[in-house]
Amino acid sequence: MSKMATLNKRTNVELDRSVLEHKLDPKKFFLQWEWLLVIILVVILIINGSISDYFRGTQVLDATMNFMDKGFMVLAMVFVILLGEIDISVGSTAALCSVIMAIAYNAGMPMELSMVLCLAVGLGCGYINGILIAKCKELPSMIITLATMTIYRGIAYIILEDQASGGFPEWFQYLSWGYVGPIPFSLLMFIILAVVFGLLLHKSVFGRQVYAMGNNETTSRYSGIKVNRNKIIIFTLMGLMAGACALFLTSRMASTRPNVAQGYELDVIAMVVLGGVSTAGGKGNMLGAILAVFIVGYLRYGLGLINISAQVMMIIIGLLLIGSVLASNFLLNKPKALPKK
Amino acid sequence: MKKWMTVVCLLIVAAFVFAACAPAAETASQVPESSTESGEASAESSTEASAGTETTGSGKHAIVFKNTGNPYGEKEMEGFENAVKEAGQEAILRAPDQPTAEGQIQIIEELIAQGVDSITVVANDPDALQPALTKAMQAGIKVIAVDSGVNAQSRELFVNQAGSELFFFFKQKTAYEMCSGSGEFAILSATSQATNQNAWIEALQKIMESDEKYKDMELVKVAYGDDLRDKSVSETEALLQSYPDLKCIVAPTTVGIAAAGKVLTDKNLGGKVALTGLGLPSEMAEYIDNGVCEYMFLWNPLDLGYLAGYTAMALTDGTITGATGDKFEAGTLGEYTVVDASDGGTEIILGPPFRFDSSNIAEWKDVY
Amino acid sequence: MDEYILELNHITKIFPGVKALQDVNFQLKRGEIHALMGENGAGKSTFIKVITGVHQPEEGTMKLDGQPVQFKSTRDSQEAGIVCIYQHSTAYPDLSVTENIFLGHEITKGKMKALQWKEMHAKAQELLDRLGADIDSRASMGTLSVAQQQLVEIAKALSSQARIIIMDEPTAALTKRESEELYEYTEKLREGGASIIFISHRFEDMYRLADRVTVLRDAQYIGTWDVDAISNEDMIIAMVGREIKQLFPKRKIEIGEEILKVEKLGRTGYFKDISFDVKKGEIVALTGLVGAGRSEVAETIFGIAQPSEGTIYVDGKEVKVKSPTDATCAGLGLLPEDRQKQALILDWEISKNIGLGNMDRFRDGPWYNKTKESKTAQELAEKMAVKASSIYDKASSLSGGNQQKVVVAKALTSNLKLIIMDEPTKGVDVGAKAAIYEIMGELAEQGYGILLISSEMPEVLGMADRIIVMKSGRITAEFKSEEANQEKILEAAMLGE
Amino acid sequence: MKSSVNILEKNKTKKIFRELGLLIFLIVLCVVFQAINPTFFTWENLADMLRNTSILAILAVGMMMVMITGGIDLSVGAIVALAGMVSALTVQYVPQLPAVVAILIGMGVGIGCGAVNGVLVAKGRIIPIIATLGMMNVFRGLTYLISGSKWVSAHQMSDGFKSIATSGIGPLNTLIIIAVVVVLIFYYFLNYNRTGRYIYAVGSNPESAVITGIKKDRILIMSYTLLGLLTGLAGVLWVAKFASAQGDTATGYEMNVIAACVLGGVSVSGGTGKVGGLLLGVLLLGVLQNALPLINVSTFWEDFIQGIIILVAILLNISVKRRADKNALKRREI
Repeated sequence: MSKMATLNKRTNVELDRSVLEHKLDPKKFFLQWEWLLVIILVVILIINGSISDYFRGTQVLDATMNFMDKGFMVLAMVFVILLGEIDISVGSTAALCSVIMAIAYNAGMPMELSMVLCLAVGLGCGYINGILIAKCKELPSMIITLATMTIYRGIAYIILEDQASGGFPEWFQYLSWGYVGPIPFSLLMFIILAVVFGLLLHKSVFGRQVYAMGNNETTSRYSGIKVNRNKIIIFTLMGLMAGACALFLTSRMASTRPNVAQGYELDVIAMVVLGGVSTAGGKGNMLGAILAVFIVGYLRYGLGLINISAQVMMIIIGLLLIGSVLASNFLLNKPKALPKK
Repeated sequence: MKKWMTVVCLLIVAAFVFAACAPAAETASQVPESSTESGEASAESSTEASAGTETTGSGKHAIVFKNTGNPYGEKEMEGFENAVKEAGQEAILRAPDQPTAEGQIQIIEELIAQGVDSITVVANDPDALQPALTKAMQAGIKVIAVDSGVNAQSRELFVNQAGSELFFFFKQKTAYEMCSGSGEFAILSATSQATNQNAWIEALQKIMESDEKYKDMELVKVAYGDDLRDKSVSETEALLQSYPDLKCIVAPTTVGIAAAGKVLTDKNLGGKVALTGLGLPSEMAEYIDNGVCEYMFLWNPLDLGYLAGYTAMALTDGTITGATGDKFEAGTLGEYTVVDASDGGTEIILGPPFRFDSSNIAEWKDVY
Repeated sequence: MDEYILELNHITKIFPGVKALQDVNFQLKRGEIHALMGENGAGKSTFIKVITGVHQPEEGTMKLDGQPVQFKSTRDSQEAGIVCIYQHSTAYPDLSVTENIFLGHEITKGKMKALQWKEMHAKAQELLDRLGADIDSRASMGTLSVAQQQLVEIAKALSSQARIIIMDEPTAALTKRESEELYEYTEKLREGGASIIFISHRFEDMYRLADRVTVLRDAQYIGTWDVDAISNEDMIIAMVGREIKQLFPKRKIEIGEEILKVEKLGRTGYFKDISFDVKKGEIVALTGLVGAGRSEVAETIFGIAQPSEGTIYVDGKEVKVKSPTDATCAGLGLLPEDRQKQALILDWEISKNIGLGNMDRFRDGPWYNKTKESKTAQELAEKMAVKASSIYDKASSLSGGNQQKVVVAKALTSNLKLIIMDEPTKGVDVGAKAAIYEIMGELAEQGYGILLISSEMPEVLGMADRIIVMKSGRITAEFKSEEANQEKILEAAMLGE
Repeated sequence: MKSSVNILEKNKTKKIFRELGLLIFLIVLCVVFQAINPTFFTWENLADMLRNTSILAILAVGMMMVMITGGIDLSVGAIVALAGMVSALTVQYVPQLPAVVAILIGMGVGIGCGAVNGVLVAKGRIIPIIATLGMMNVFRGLTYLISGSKWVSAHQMSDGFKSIATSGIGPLNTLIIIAVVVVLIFYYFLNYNRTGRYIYAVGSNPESAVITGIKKDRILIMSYTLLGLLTGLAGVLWVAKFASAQGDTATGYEMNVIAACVLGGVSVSGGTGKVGGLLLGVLLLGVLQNALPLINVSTFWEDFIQGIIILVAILLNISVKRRADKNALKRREI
């Protein structure tokens, strides 16, 4: 126990002690964004089930295989956006990881090592982003990652030009096509990682620091939080998850090209925002983002089952994003008077 | 103001929920004219699905094109649909919004879940679809590749627009004629998206080395226009700047040839630099009429899709198994035979591409 | 012609759940400087917003030149010749000084209403010169100091030829000397024919400038007096509603051994050759004009910025402070100058803010122990007598004084030896000031060393054991509290070598 | 206040350096290109380059305006496609339509799209990047829907329509002229018009803008609508230039536009951005796009080179700024 000030107790203390025990306000509890998301998700599942005879049993689980790769990136993107930053280079990072893994494997590296290399490349890309963002405070992360986005994909193109590379061992497909019992392996991995990331964000000291930094970076620095170190860690983590996404995506396709994962960054950011994480930083949680992954994923899958054309699907997804943000702006939160500069 | 914003929000949310529900209601009523299936098929489909996928006969056949919004693809899908409809069966036409393998995989998964009888793909990548297509074949679904193929392991049959040798013969002779046997020529290609193009270019270079006839011709550059208009234009302009003696541009891509046609027209180079390749008649009509492009080629996508449709149905009902030597009747196109493909699988060859020039372009420009 | 240029009667303004103004009366005479006083939260800011048309009152009437008026927006009030210089700078940092001055009433020409930059630059320069301000009208606003920005705002008021100028705590961010200059400019404005409403909670401002004073308290109108006719004590009672017996509870404390010693500390461009020490139980004041480099010294000691030369010793041992974490480990704490931006997360509850002070203390392995945090926060908040319904109230809901108490509590979660307090009572009302001084005294009594950075003379003289004066980045004088007085300090701060 | 002189000096050098540095970089780049391929500095090539860059310039001017307010618009590529498609379809069905009307139709579509974005940002209080991301999908989807996934081809367009991009006055192509006119109008608007300056005010300090009596929401909506208008114009020009309207026209082009703005010194956090700097940024990208194929750089290196140049430019900029700040501090007397 540290030496604590033993100040005289003053008389006019009016702090309610009873709140220490329980502070669950039912009204507040149910007026949360997550509930709206849960309702949307349930509605989508019900509609999916009722309009299509094929949306039954294991199909519900199987469907997740189609969007889990983005899910991995969402987990880390929540941290990035909570900081009030953004990373639009993740799609390119995933492409670079995937291409380098394929090249390494075809150059004779064992598959296991190639997979590690894939994650390591992601880690490296993320680390470079992190360093640049931490060291160049004058520049918004949007600009820096815009540049690295072009560069990372550029490297992927230089390496593989217009070729495809693949020929991975049969077992590598297990990542995205295999099952553990009835549960797809990718879904299982996602759940495990989601729990880890959820705990990290909501229960750990690090998570608390992330929220503090997102709310007020100056205060955080003055309060002794290692702001730069944390930023670098988070962007590195983001890169690592882009690497993980590359693993699962490549496994799903059994071959790779420099143009894979194009536009993933926007999908991922959209999911995080739909999940109620504010791009101004400091507000939102992991659960919402995870729900949003399933909402967008199942919506797309459900629309696909009834053979809705891609054009209409784009419009529906766009309207969903805008409608939900509008709803969160006007139904749940009082609108902020003015955006923070 | 807050109040009406709330109302607007609610409306938007409601609209989106309806948007998600509405197609469900529509599929039953609207489908016949919405080009997805024939009249009674929708009723059949639900009963059939519950009966399982083993049922052959009047089944559901799906085609997955590279991406949406491509008129060539629309025609190919239309041809496919015509064939399937003729036989009174149900056709499903799908395409992802981006020309990526990821998008196609998801669609294939959805089709597997729907228990279709056959899937015909125009692949964005020859290998990337393998796991998805293998899964489909394991589920008893017949898999056919058309136009832009997949590797031999992930298909049962490839409907090829033309045997490669045939194509080179045509193209090579064309370039030869247009350069009158000597001089510089360049290729303006797309990039990786099209599986077939790189194979063509490679084999072309081989032929040029081996055949004496082409010794005076020089391939100066293979430029890549990424199938983007602006980039194709920049690349064409750079070709013209860098190689003032250029005699001919060969563009085996529909976007590239049209962009090059536009540049040559704007620069009044018609007659000085010849242009040929693969192009859509509708896109190229202008440049064939004004003489920039004397003639160019393309398969009839309607026929290609049509043949693919009959192939899919023949495979499903057991008329053919995909083995070499199998024969079947493809509607108005007549009889086709399955032959060995160069990659170890089997294929059906549509026939030589169609040659478009000023004499026939008028009748085709409004078709596709 | 009416005696009053502006008259407000029975103004009531209600925000959801709160009566922000209740039956407030106010009269402004032509050509007078009228002080509007009151503690923080008394309703002064809301009141001006009613005058300028940002808010519309639920009840009451407003008369301008004897004619009833209603302002729907700031534009209306501007057109009526009312201009407000706000407390928080409303400058546009990316725009030029000229543009800041003329925004809203630009000089235009012709049918196209083309902006006449040459003319505006010249006029702006003329205005600034008339004020005697050394500012280039083409410079961009963001490069100016706070005081300079305030001058630009005054120039702006001049340029719009306002009849009524409202100044919302213009001296809050200014040093003594700058305040003096401001008084002069204000007089100039009045000579130019404007009537001025001057909002402040500094008595000095009122005595120096105002003809009459109106006091608000708890959203209510208390009264209006001629400045000459009201005593200091009565004024305090009017503002606080109670008597404050002893503002500076100076205690006799045994001064112990040295905690912090700074030797030849320097940071390029900010300060040089700074040497001093702070002992156990001692309150050392570091004073001087704003911009003298005091806050920069504090930041450097606390590890926010790196020194270019010099050494820091804690308990006689040299320490390298590379970050605030290092500083906290060495036992140094800082209450930063800008509470809201540097010390608190306004959207967070009190408890979380207190926990922010020392997260490692509430660490269980990698996990954060919220129960432990709540307990500690409750304990500390009670000790600081934070006025709130519970420790789960948001920091943004607290008054300035209570926010400062939370900041102190936050610092106390760490194991500190010395606390640097940078302007701890800035923007805090009289009642809360006393409480903060009391806490300061108690902390010293318990053996903390305190480095107090302040521009407020009474505070420095009343609290400190030793007073160090800085000017332009150098120490110019050091006094024992007994031998110091206001004149000596000011001389050192303004003229010292 | 003694230090004010130094601060001013620093400010001036910094301002000059930014644009000068970019200009020098551009010149060096051109010299290098010329050395590798002498056809670079021919009238014909320069005219090609300017013509290809003019659409980017029009879009960049609009994007700059939105970025000055502190926003961003990701939907420009989709609006280019939608506006281009609508005007092309109109021309297809009404061939005798004058080209000017086609342009007006495109601009009208652009205004509509831009206004939707503006309302969502200003009234709906959605962060610009999210609002325009959502609308990007919607606009793109609409383009496919209205065209029925078909293209409008050269032969379906009237000669008058196509001549928008091929005609010209003397050696100057109409596209270049339109771009120059647009840039001049907006230069005037942003510097010599009250409303134009309010855009800067809103971006520089939104709170005080409201206090000053500037109708912030209106300014925001206007900025997005003006960008929409320019985007609509660019859409028609795009379609006329390539004589083809496709559903996937200008996919991803928004990134080029934003990159041009960033290179031109427009800050993403709002408040700053000058037409002069912007033009240099646009030209730099235009030169790259034109010259890389000329000097035989493989297509596959283009992305990488473009990215590196953006990164180097922004890093150089801040390192220079930091050095200037440091020197200013050193000069300060203590």
